[in-house]
Amino acid sequence: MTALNWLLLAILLPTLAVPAVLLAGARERISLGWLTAAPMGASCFLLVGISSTLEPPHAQVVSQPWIPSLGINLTFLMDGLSMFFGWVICGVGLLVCWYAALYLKGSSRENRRFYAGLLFFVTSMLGTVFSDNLLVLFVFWELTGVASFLLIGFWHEDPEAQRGARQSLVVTASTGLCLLVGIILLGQGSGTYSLSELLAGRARPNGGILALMAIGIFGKSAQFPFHFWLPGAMAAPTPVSAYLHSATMVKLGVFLTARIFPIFGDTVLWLELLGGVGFLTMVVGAFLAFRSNDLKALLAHATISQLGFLIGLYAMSASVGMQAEFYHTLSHVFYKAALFMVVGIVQHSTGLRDLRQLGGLGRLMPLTALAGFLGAAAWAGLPLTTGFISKESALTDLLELVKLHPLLGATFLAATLLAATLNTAVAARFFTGIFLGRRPANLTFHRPARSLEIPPALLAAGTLVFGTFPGLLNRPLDWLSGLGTHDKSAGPLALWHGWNGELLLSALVLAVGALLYLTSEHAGWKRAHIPDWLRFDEHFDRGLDGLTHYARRLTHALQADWPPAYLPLLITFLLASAGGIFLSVLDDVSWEGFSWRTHWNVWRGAMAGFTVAAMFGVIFLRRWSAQLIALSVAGFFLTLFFAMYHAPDLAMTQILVESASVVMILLLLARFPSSSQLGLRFEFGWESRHFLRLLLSVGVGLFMGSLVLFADLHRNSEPAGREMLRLSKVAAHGDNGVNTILVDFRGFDTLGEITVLFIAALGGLGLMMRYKRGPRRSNEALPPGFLLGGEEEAP
Amino acid sequence: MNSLIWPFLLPILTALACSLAFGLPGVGRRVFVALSAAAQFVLALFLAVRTFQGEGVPLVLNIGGWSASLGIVLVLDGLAAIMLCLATFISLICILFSYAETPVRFEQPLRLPLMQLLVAGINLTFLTGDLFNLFVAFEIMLVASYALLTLEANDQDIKEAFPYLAVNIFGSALFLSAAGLAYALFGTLNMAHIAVRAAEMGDAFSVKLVVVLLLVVFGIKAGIFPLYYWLPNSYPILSFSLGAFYSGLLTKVGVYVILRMLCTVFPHTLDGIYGMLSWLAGLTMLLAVLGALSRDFIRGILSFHIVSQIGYMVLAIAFFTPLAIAACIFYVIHHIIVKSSLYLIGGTGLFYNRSDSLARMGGLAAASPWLAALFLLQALSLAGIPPLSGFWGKYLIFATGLEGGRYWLVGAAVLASILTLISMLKIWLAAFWQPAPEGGVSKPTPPIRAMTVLAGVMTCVSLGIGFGAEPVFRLSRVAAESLMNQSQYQEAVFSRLGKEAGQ
Amino acid sequence: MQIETALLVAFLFGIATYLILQKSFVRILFGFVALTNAANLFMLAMSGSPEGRSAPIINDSPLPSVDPLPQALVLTAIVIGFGLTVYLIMLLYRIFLDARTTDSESLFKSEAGDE
Amino acid sequence: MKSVNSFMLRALIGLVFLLVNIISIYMLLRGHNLPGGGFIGGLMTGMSFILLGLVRGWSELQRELPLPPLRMAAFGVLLAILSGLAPLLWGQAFLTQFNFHWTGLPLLGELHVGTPLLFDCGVFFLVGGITVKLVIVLARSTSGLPAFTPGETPYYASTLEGGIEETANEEGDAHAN
Repeated sequence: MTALNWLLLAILLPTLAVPAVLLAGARERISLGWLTAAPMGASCFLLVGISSTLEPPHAQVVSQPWIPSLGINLTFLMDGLSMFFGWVICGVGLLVCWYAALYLKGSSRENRRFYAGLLFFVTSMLGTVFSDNLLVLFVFWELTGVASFLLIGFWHEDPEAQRGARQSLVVTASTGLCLLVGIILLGQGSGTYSLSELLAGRARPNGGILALMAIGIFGKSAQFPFHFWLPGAMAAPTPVSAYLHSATMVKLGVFLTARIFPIFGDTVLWLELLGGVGFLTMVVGAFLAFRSNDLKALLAHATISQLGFLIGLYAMSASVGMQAEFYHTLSHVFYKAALFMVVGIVQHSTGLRDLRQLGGLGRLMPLTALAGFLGAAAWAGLPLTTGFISKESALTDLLELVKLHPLLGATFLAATLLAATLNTAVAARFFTGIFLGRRPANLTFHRPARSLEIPPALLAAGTLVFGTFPGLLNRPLDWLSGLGTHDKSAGPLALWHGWNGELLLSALVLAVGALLYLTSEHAGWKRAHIPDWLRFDEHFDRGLDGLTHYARRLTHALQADWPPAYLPLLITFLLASAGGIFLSVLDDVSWEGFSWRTHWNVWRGAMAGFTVAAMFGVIFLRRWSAQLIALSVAGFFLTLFFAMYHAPDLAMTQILVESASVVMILLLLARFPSSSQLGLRFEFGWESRHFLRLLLSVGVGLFMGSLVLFADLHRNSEPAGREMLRLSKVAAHGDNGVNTILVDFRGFDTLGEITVLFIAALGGLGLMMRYKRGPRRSNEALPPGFLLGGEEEAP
Repeated sequence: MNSLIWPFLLPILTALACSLAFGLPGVGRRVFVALSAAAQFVLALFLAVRTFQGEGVPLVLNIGGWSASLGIVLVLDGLAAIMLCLATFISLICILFSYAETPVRFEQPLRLPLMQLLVAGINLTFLTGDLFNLFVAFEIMLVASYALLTLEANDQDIKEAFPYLAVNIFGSALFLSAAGLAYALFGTLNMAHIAVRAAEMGDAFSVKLVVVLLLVVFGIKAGIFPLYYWLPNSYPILSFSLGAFYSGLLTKVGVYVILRMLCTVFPHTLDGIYGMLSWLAGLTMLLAVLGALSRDFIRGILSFHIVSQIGYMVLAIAFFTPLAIAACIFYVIHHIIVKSSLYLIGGTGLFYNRSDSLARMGGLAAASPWLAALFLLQALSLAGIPPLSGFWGKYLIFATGLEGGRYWLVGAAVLASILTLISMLKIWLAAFWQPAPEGGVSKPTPPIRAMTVLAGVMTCVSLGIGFGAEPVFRLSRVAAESLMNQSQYQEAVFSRLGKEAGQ
Repeated sequence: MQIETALLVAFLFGIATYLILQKSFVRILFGFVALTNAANLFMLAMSGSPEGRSAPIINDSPLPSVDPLPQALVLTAIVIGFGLTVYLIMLLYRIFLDARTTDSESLFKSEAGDE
Repeated sequence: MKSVNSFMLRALIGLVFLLVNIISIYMLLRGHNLPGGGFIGGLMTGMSFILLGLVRGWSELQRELPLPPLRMAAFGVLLAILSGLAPLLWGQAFLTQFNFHWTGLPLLGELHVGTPLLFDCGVFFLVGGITVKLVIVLARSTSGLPAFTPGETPYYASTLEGGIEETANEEGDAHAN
């Protein structure tokens, strides 16, 4: 097999396993968690295998046609960046499966949807990070959003889950569309959608495209002002929060930033836009975390803060080399996933998630407490954890930036320090609030399974090990060089860089953070609630609900719900478009040859006059019977008018149809209340609608009348009818030109016409019985019938 | 000799057989109509294969043996073949669905004949190559649609048929006048012949006048702003099987004739009109999707969505590049399938919840995971989530729009997509994720399962369009190219000798 | 030039439009009958002025005859119009029985009140 | 109102009826060469039945009809289609018309018959049938009778349907109360 097939297999394997999981889940006693882990493990294994075959510079592009005529092919780019994310996805996925297998209550029948969603998610994630074609990347990108939607809504009867799922899908999908527009513009401008070709220098980037793509990135990575969906997404089961909403999916924005950095890095907006939004998000997230009480909300806000930090780092076109960025990402994956799992365990064993109601759990579950401690330490950036080194290198970058752009750099530095201080305090509160202090009296506790505690402990251990011995990661990270990622070489990662400004700032942050924690603890976290104006999620929800309201008002205002307005609107549109086309080509319209002084046929003029007079009778006469008579008189004169057009067939038909219609109308009117009963008469008032009617009628009349004259002036000199008449005797064997056309030349029209009559008759008959289905729209549906039989009971 | 007449005659003969031989509804009649519908589908497939084997060169039938412009011709080109297949396919599925929907004892005896007559009208619309015959075909279709609309309406609903009728009768009068005007100005009614003479006139005022008149007429049928009002209130009174048929096909007939007129018949230089059309399309998709948000029952929401999606198709037409026309055709294919299947899914949901008002629905995800999966797929496809069929259509439209620098219109299209997603989520949350309403959810009975299977068949087709976008798109492109190739069309029509061709 | 026909077409279309924009069913019905007639007349006028022409029947008349095609089309249109009128009559009858009103505005008023 | 007057009227109407139908058939036959044709003929026949119904009452007319009118209409469409389909057997296009010319026939002398006549007959049946059916149904309904006779109902309505008139009256009462 080729590398392509292996890679495709690695990507698709999890989704291919979905039916197996769904089927297996139908049996009650089966551990789906482990079954799910198998394809993930296999994918992981395959990825390792593929990466071992990669030659330096570790980038390979493989391609498989999919929609070649649109230029969309399954092209995959295997390089360090994608491999790194691929490993993270599979590795964390395995731990999450382990965790979920023990965490999720309920039968496998209920939970199989969860595992299916998880597997589907893994495929879409892997697809996203490996795609080379930007459109294919977008396809997978949106699929991750759908997977996330389904997983957030796993407990879908909970209104919170519904809200959270809706928010996340709407935000990520709509920002995704901006990304799509950006991708299309980039592809059209550069002539290719292939990332590898774009990275190789074919790209023609500009600020507008960057802004569009950045919106997509911000939406996915929960950057301000789109950050609000992430806390809402915490309605998902905890393994999902740990996996999708801290470790992997929200990192996609970071991933894409890394991907397009070589393309857009020199663009004017890069630093300002990404840096500004990133660092702003960092502060906002930290602030929101500081004021949250719910454990998952707190972690979600902290995640937002960290994501902002990561994006901000890329914005600075960092000088520390790509290893550092991988290191930051890895560090965050380790400790945030661990902390989410810890929270899950806490919730699992106490049923609570609110910091104010928790405390003193440390002695009851020491292993989890230890994991929690390590995670919180990394979060706060204590030495010997990965968080410390992250912070150090970031500070180095920031100090560099201050030298280049003093104002911007100082702002970013201040933001980082502020956010780090807040994060320190929050991390301290997180740990002490759960594990230390006195246990509230009404807290019920049951021990979690021992093995449930292992995955977070493993992750937490990672933060400690790699934080203490960062050198362990030097070689693997060096290997992960890739196409166009930051290839500036930098020094190896190390725990100790000597006494320098960064260390001083770090210490300062820790000290102030501790102080902040102590003061707030002393004050009892009274201010720990999110101010209303920052509740973006509620504003958004209100906006969506309000949308329904305003949509209704708008639809109402457009009169779409007021049927009597349809015809006036239609006619207005007709006149407006005809008038528009007339005005737009005013010069071309020729009325040459028109003259009022032409031969007026007295008889036809008289007939026309009589017809019009009778029609005015229809308007002005009071009684319906009188109006009907006027109408038939008008029809009679019209018949004569037809006759004067040398159309005997027409005249005969018209008079017969006229009389048949009159009989039918008479039958109808006999049943209607009479006009005098209803007190109706010719109505015309000074209200605007009367004038509107008048205006529209005059407009239609003038328009159609002038069309007749226009047609007269521009008549084609060789109408087909003349030829038909010539052939009428010769080829159609009839003398009556009209009849030969009707039954021979255009007999098909006549066939259609009698079909119309037949249908109209069927329809009319159908109206003569009333279907009993109960009141409208709220109606009880009938019991459905069977395909062919009909043994069901009547309602 | 070819069989172009049969897509029109078969349904009519079926309907006549129903009124003459099988007067009363019964199982035998159901089987007969289903077989006939299946035969029509097979015939359409056969014709489509023949058309596409000929690289899009249209097949022509001279009715009565008269040569073109004396008699009526039927022309089958790529687009018509595609539409024919879709129409017969949807009719087959909807007929089967209606069998499951109503027990045979309660069947309205006129329903099946009228449905067949409606199909005949639609098929003729696709086939005809004559402007006045198009009018007749429209009337067959419209009168059948009025009849079906009122056939099973109850006393509260029947009034909604009135505005539908009023608007469409006015449109018919306008169409008649437009056809007359076209005859006076071009001296012929044959479309190919009109094309020849219109090309000689270039973009004279007379040509534009006829085009605008026809666009207003077809705009009513397609549902372009502000001519769509008749649609969203009248469709909801239909039962779901008929609603699926109407929503899938009737408005798309309007789109089809707009395509036919602008691409095949009239010169390709009417830039002002394309510009106007594009802005109307933008307004259509935005205002209609807002209309969908204002509704709170499934049929109402879906009806407004039809209009909103029409906006995309018309937008693609208005961009008027070969790629854009191909995009439009692709979108039409996608939309017909997705919209009909959403109706079918909604109809199945109706039988679970005994109502399609969102306030009274719920619990469907638990009651029928299959139905939930089908709905989710189709709803996301409608909203344009990749790699489902709706995405490729939207992508093509965005891409052609961006290429032409129509940023505002693309922006409107993006916004409309987002709003579409929001309103589909509204259905999803209320009907599927919400806990079951009081009174619970019905148990799935065999008819309900049959409905789910039918919806599943449609969904599979739609998935096929999404994942196999390549062949579908290639077909669309062939169809678009032959559609825009006026000389090929004229050659095909005039090259067929008929009576008096030599004289 | 067919100025008198043009005037008649203008008046017929105008009056028909005025009638169909009214509230009362009867007037709307009359309006549609008039509209059908107006459209038919319009179509007929497309055959050109009948001045100095004969009926389209092959006979010994020395005059050239009028264009028969629009006449045939009008015949088709009259029949279709008849079908529509009949259907409309039955629909109005049915709506009247169901809604007990002959006024298109009061027909929809209750619904508008709900919103 | 059983009186001599009424008897006279009935007889008179019968005569008119016959006369009109002769004219209408003449119209149908001459259509190809002179003004007339299937539509005109069919409508005249239809009107003659309406006349009959106006005088004799709709129920009686319905009883006396020789054929169910709607079936006749459907048959008309079928006839028109079949006359168009026949040429297909000889490899001609749909709706190709043929003409036969016989000379020297007894009584008639020269006869000119073509498939257009068959087509026109289809139109004739359809138009006649439809007019009669619709007017009878509307007239019955507006005069308070059920629109369809019990035997007809299952052909036009499902078992879930009821007559429009009865329910309407109930509703009317409800409005009055």
